[in-house]
Amino acid sequence: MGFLIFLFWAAITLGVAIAAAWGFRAVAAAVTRGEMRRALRNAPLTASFGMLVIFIYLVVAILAPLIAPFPERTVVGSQFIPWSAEHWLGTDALGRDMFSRMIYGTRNTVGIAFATTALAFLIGSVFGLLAATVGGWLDQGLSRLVDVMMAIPSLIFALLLLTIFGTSILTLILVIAVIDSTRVFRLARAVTEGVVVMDYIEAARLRGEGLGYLITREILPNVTAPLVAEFGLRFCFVFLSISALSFLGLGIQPPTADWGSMVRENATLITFGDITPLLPAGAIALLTVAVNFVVDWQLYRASGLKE
Amino acid sequence: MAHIWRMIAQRLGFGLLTLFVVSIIIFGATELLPGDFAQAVLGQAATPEAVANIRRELGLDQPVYVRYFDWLFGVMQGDFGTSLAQRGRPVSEMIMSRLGNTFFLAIYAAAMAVPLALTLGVLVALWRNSLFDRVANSTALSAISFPEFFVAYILIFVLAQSGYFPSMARMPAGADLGEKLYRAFLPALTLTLVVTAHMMRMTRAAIINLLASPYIEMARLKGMRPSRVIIRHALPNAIAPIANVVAINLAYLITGVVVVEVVFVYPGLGQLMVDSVSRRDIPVVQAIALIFAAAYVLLNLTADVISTLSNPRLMHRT
Amino acid sequence: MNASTRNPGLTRRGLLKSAGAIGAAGLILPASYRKAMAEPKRGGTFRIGFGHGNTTDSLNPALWDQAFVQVLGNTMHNYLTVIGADGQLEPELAESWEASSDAATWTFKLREGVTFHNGKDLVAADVIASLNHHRGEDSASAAAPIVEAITDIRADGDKVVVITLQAGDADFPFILSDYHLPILPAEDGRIDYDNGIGCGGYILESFEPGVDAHFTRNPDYWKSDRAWFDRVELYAILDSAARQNALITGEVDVIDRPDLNTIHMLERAGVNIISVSGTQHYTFAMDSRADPFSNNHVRLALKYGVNRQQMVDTILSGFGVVGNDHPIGRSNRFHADDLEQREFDPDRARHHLREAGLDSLTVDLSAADAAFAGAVDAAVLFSESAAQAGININPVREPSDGYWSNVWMVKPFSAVYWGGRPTEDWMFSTAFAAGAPWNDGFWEHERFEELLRAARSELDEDLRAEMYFEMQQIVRDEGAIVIPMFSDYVMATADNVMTPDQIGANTTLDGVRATERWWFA
Amino acid sequence: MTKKDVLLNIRGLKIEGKSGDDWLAIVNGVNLTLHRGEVLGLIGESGAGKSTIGLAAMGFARDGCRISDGVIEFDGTDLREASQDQLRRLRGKRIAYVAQSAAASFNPAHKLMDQYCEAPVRHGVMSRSQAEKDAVELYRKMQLPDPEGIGFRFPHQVSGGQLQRAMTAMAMSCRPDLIIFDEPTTALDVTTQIEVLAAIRDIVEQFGTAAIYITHDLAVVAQMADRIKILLKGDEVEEADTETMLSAPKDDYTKSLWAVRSFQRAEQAAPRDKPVVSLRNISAAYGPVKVLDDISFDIHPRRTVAVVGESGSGKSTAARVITGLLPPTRGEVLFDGEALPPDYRKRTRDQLRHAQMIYQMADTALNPKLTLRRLIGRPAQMYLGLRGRALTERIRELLDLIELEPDQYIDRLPSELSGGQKQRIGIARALAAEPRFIICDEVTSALDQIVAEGILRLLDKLQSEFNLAYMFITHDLATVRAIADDVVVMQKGRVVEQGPKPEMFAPPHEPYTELLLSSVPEMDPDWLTKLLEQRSRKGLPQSADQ
Repeated sequence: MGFLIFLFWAAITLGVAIAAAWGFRAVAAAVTRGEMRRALRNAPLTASFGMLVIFIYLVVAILAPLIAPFPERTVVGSQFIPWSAEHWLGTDALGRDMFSRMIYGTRNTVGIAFATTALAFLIGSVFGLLAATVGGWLDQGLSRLVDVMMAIPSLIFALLLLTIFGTSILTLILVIAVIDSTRVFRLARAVTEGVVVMDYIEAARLRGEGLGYLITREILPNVTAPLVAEFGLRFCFVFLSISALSFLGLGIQPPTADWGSMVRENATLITFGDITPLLPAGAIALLTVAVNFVVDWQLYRASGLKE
Repeated sequence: MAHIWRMIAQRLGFGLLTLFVVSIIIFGATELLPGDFAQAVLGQAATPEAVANIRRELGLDQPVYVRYFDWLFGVMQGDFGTSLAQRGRPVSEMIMSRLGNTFFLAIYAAAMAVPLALTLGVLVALWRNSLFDRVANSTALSAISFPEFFVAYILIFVLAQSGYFPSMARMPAGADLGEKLYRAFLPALTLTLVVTAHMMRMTRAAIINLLASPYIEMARLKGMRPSRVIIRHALPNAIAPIANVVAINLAYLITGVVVVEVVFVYPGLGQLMVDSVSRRDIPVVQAIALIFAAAYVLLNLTADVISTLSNPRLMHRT
Repeated sequence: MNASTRNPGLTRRGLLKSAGAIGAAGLILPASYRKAMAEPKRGGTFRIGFGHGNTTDSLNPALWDQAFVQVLGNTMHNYLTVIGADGQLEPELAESWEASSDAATWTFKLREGVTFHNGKDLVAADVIASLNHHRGEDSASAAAPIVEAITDIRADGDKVVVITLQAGDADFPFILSDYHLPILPAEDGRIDYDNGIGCGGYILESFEPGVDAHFTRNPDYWKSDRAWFDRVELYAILDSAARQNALITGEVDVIDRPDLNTIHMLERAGVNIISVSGTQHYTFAMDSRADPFSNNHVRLALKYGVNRQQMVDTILSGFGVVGNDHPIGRSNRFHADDLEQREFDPDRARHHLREAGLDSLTVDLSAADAAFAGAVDAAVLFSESAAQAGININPVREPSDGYWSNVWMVKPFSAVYWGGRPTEDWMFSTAFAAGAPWNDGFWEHERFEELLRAARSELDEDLRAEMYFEMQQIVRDEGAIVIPMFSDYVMATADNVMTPDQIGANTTLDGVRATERWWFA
Repeated sequence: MTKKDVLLNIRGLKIEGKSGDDWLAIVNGVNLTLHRGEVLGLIGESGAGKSTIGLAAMGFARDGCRISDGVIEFDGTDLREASQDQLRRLRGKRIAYVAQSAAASFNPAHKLMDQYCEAPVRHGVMSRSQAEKDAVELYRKMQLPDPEGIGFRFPHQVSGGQLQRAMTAMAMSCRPDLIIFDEPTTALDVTTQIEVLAAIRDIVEQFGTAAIYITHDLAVVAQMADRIKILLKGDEVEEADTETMLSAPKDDYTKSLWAVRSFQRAEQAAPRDKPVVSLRNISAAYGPVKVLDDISFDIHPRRTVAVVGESGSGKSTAARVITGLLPPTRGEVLFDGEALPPDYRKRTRDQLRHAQMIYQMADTALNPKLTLRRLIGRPAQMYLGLRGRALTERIRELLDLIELEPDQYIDRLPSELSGGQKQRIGIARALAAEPRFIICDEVTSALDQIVAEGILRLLDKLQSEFNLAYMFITHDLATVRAIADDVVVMQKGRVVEQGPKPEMFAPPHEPYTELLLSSVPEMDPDWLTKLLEQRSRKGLPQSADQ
């Protein structure tokens, strides 16, 4: 019986998701024009669903103070108030409004994850591109350095660095970004190696182009697609890193609401069958799936791969 | 074969170099951590006198480089020193039982995760773009985005509270294999769920990458079944990327599972490492860092050797 | 949020059976309210899950810190004196003692017929070596400050030890009950703690630091009405969810420090909650040397700016009582019951701010969960309530790691945990005496010092009570510490675990003596 | 022939391919009838849909394609109606396929023998041991060296020509009724091609197998097919038996195909100027492998030097030495009589500018993410310092020169161009530098003949207009005939013979030159037969491949 009820709700959720995705695609195609419109109109439903989710998250993140019924950090009631009309998702261990914190969490979490991932990609890609393009000792040196860094378990490395430099949001972003950038470096280097052997790069070299032009104008446009695909996955690994670090007591500082830490703070509840921690965890999972749906679609479009 | 041995020897050489640099980084980082063992172990009760006395007793008042070279010299003779906390107890002895536990859990989880991931990966590649594929893919992405401790708690709620499996994976001395497997099931399952998704996605990608190859079309035009096309024709050529992702995940199972160890009270190396870092017990931190780095180096090397062995072009040169 | 009511799966192995009767009623009530149990009986393996335990733990009593090693010590060792469940000092290895009139020389008579686990008899030399382990110039002991006052220890025959102090101390025998000071067998004037030999109720079988410790009952234990279990197993289960689940799923019989946030659910899962209020308190220490805390009006403004009841309700989930900005607990002998309780009063806070010549105040408050569980949340609450008084407190989350060496007594305003001390003098001398190593307010007060010295060697109880009353008032009104709450010691037990009617409030797990005092139904 | 003999009957076949989000027609209503034992040649340029039709004859459409209409009847079974299982039982067993690139179509992970045996064993035609014996037999028939042992090698251990024969043997393993040959010799050198063609023809005749032979090379198909069908952009042009088709083509398009080979550049006067580029005793190596051995030749202004050779002859390496990508181990490259620095990184901007290169594969030679404006504009901007208006003007001028409408093309990406157009962009890019010398590395070999012809004409026109010196690297002697002034024949890193074109194409030849020349297929349907007879009489090596 319970299983049937689950199936019922799953079916309804799926139906609503499909309808919403379809609706979003129709609306999006209606308000855009040109190439974009054509692309949107033909986007698969999974991708439009992903875009819808990302769109909603962005709106929520930007308009958080307008949407949230209560402030992010203020204690507004007693602790653990159940779901009610006033507190939609109840209150947390300190009596802060859960729903409002979820909304502010969007802003903080997505912001931090995006900044971290972007930074990791900046560092990793720049060095990866350099290593593969220049080759020689630079490539050897950077690759060995990355080997060494990857040989140190990332969580423990992060733990060490955060303990040394403190746990402000800025250091958190920097540390995770630096550690993550080693993975990006590897990918960027591998992809670039595939590009630098192309004749057009040889032609550019023979033309006497400098390194900067080679990398920014000739190589970069050709390596963005796989990097973007990795971006989607790395993006969600940042949430994981943050919540694993908050498990070890080094995550984002309270009272800032972020989903990774909120999962951690409320995780114990799940062992009593309380679904509260599923909310932030689900929010992360939904975003991850959404981002990857869109990335998959973009990759498909970019490569023209017919699977 | 000779070139494989040469490659292995060369990579091992680089591996040693890596270990050396890792030891410097870890030593330096531990040194940069605020406070030292004496302060950490005394905690709130620290007085300057007691701290100074502990430092003197353990030689922590020596300059950094002296301590590093003492340590390095010892290691080169196979002596990892003694723990600062458990004086008289060699680090190697302290680590040994936990190392066994860590390997046991890693192998246990890998034994479940690797076949599962490869099978699923092959299946979703076979039925690509089907409903099964989409469901598996979305589930995998969701699974990846759940923190491990959260997965662990859900499993405890579902499987331990109902009494099927113990929520604590402590290992009684002298437990037989069956009991060990039973007690460590939940942590192993947690890790399985955590790593399977990644390996599955990579397996799928590696296989699908090959499906556009002319030899795959050829196999299909020879009238081979889709399953045979995937397993017999695509899979052998996808071994290199798959071996790579498996190696990365195995390394993770050995080096990255501190959170699962904490949740299931499993005495593995990760917990020991984190504890030792927080107590600044440098010899232990160093030894474990070396083990982790060596695991990483060796697994990657193994993956590369497997890639080479699986590639006739590298194995049978004309 | 109400999902848990939909989960019948939580009850298990009939835990609920008696929990209906006891668990609900016994929630916050001290154990003494519980129905009298059957007489204690022997048998069973007693397993405790601790929220502490570190791989760097050792058998060296000089380095013991948290509950795991404290229970470890009290399970395998005995002490000269012990604090009883009623808070009174009881003799243990010291059968009796007497002080000189100035309370500076103490003579302890050792109990006859006590043997160590290796069969050796307890003699004065063992006591001397055990105490000397913490003394001296090169002492690396965390207990060095508390035995600092000892100038000389000597044996008077095999069974008498004479201890001379720098100055009189009426409470000295209390100090000897400190968990750092177990009596170990001496060999050539030194103790060898690594062999795990003691004279306690249980014999150490194995000890894996940060993991577990196993004991079997000491068949030759000199106490016949203690140490009921056949075996004792201690487990370090740092993750609170794991700890609670270990109890729910029957992996352990007792857990220390259940997560207070979810204790209402734990209770529903059919578990007994034991809660005792004692000396443990959580504080916010201000560096009185540094601006703006050097101004007492600022300190008072902060003291009025904290909503104590809210903190007790949220941070302690009600498992505690409000503090009155002094460190003496209600179970202490000389607690000033008549002292007016300070309440949350934003207006008075504002008033003191004005007195200090300030319109507003902005300070950073350092906290980490290493300070105490929920310290960061407490800092957030503090900042919320103080905001109503125009005080802007910035909660700064510090790394737990290294908190005590890098934040406490380094940052000017930080969250602190105090286990409390069994005597007023001990508490005040440790944390409030001028120049004391752990005077975390860096506070000095002439009158207070005078009283402290006088009270220490005063043997007249009434006079002492008067003096300690005044000292509590001084600390409350002029001290550099905000003490918003006293936290209960909270434990959760399976329902077959039996305890005496009264259990110790001086520290957790029945004065860390649960393994000795408790039994199975 | 009676109706009963019809093996394959395709009626009104329509196939569509997915382009972006739309379905575009690839084949619009082709009819085809094939009788038992008959070989049908399918001819067309790229995009004609000939491979798609070949696959459709197996009831197969590539991913992204679909058979949208028509009937494909194979021996009485409608393949469009057949289930996947039925189709699978036909494929490999009754209809087999030989792909263009055997090197890519053999699975690199398995030995040849395993791949040979797969179809007969899986289809239950014979046991593994029988199949192995049979394989050796067929390998022998295909004149593969070491027929007993070759099956136990991995594909990468076998040369391209041998692989193509092994693949034909594999296709034959179940003795199918029909084999689809999809450009089986296109990727091979001319001398190797002869051997493969001969082997295929023999075995098809021997077993009486029907075949569809797909190719763009008229001379090749003339050797193989009984009948020829010509396709253009998915439409049938005409069909006739080989003799008729060769001697009396009806359709204009067919005639234009036949006419392609007539382009012949005007004879140039003997060189009077000093050479622009001279190679002096160049030797070069990749690591320990020596690839060039003491080669010397000159290239004069306004003249084209064709460097001819098969793969591995070192002709492309010579180009790499000239451009400075591979510094020689010995010898030097002179430009205007002055030695160029061996490494391009040491060369001045002017030195780089005056030696430009046009690549074989325009796809990899043009950055797919840059518009033509940037692709062509960059050298002009870089070398000549053109900016803004002047630059745009120059780009338009260059586009005009290569006969592309500037307004329409200037902001396009390479992916929006056809193969020939891409190659023109490669030319424009070289011209933009206003060089004196251009290396053309197999610039026409990836192109259809009509398109290639256009490119050659364009290059010719530009040469006279800008006084350019060309070094033309090619394996195709027809191209040499069309455009060269001087010829350098290379084999295994050495210059075998060199001289002005008229001398080179007139006997007597060096033996290798002779082999090359005689291996170029001719339109005569009997050419192959005669050639083989001739060679076996003379005892000449049959190919350079063995």
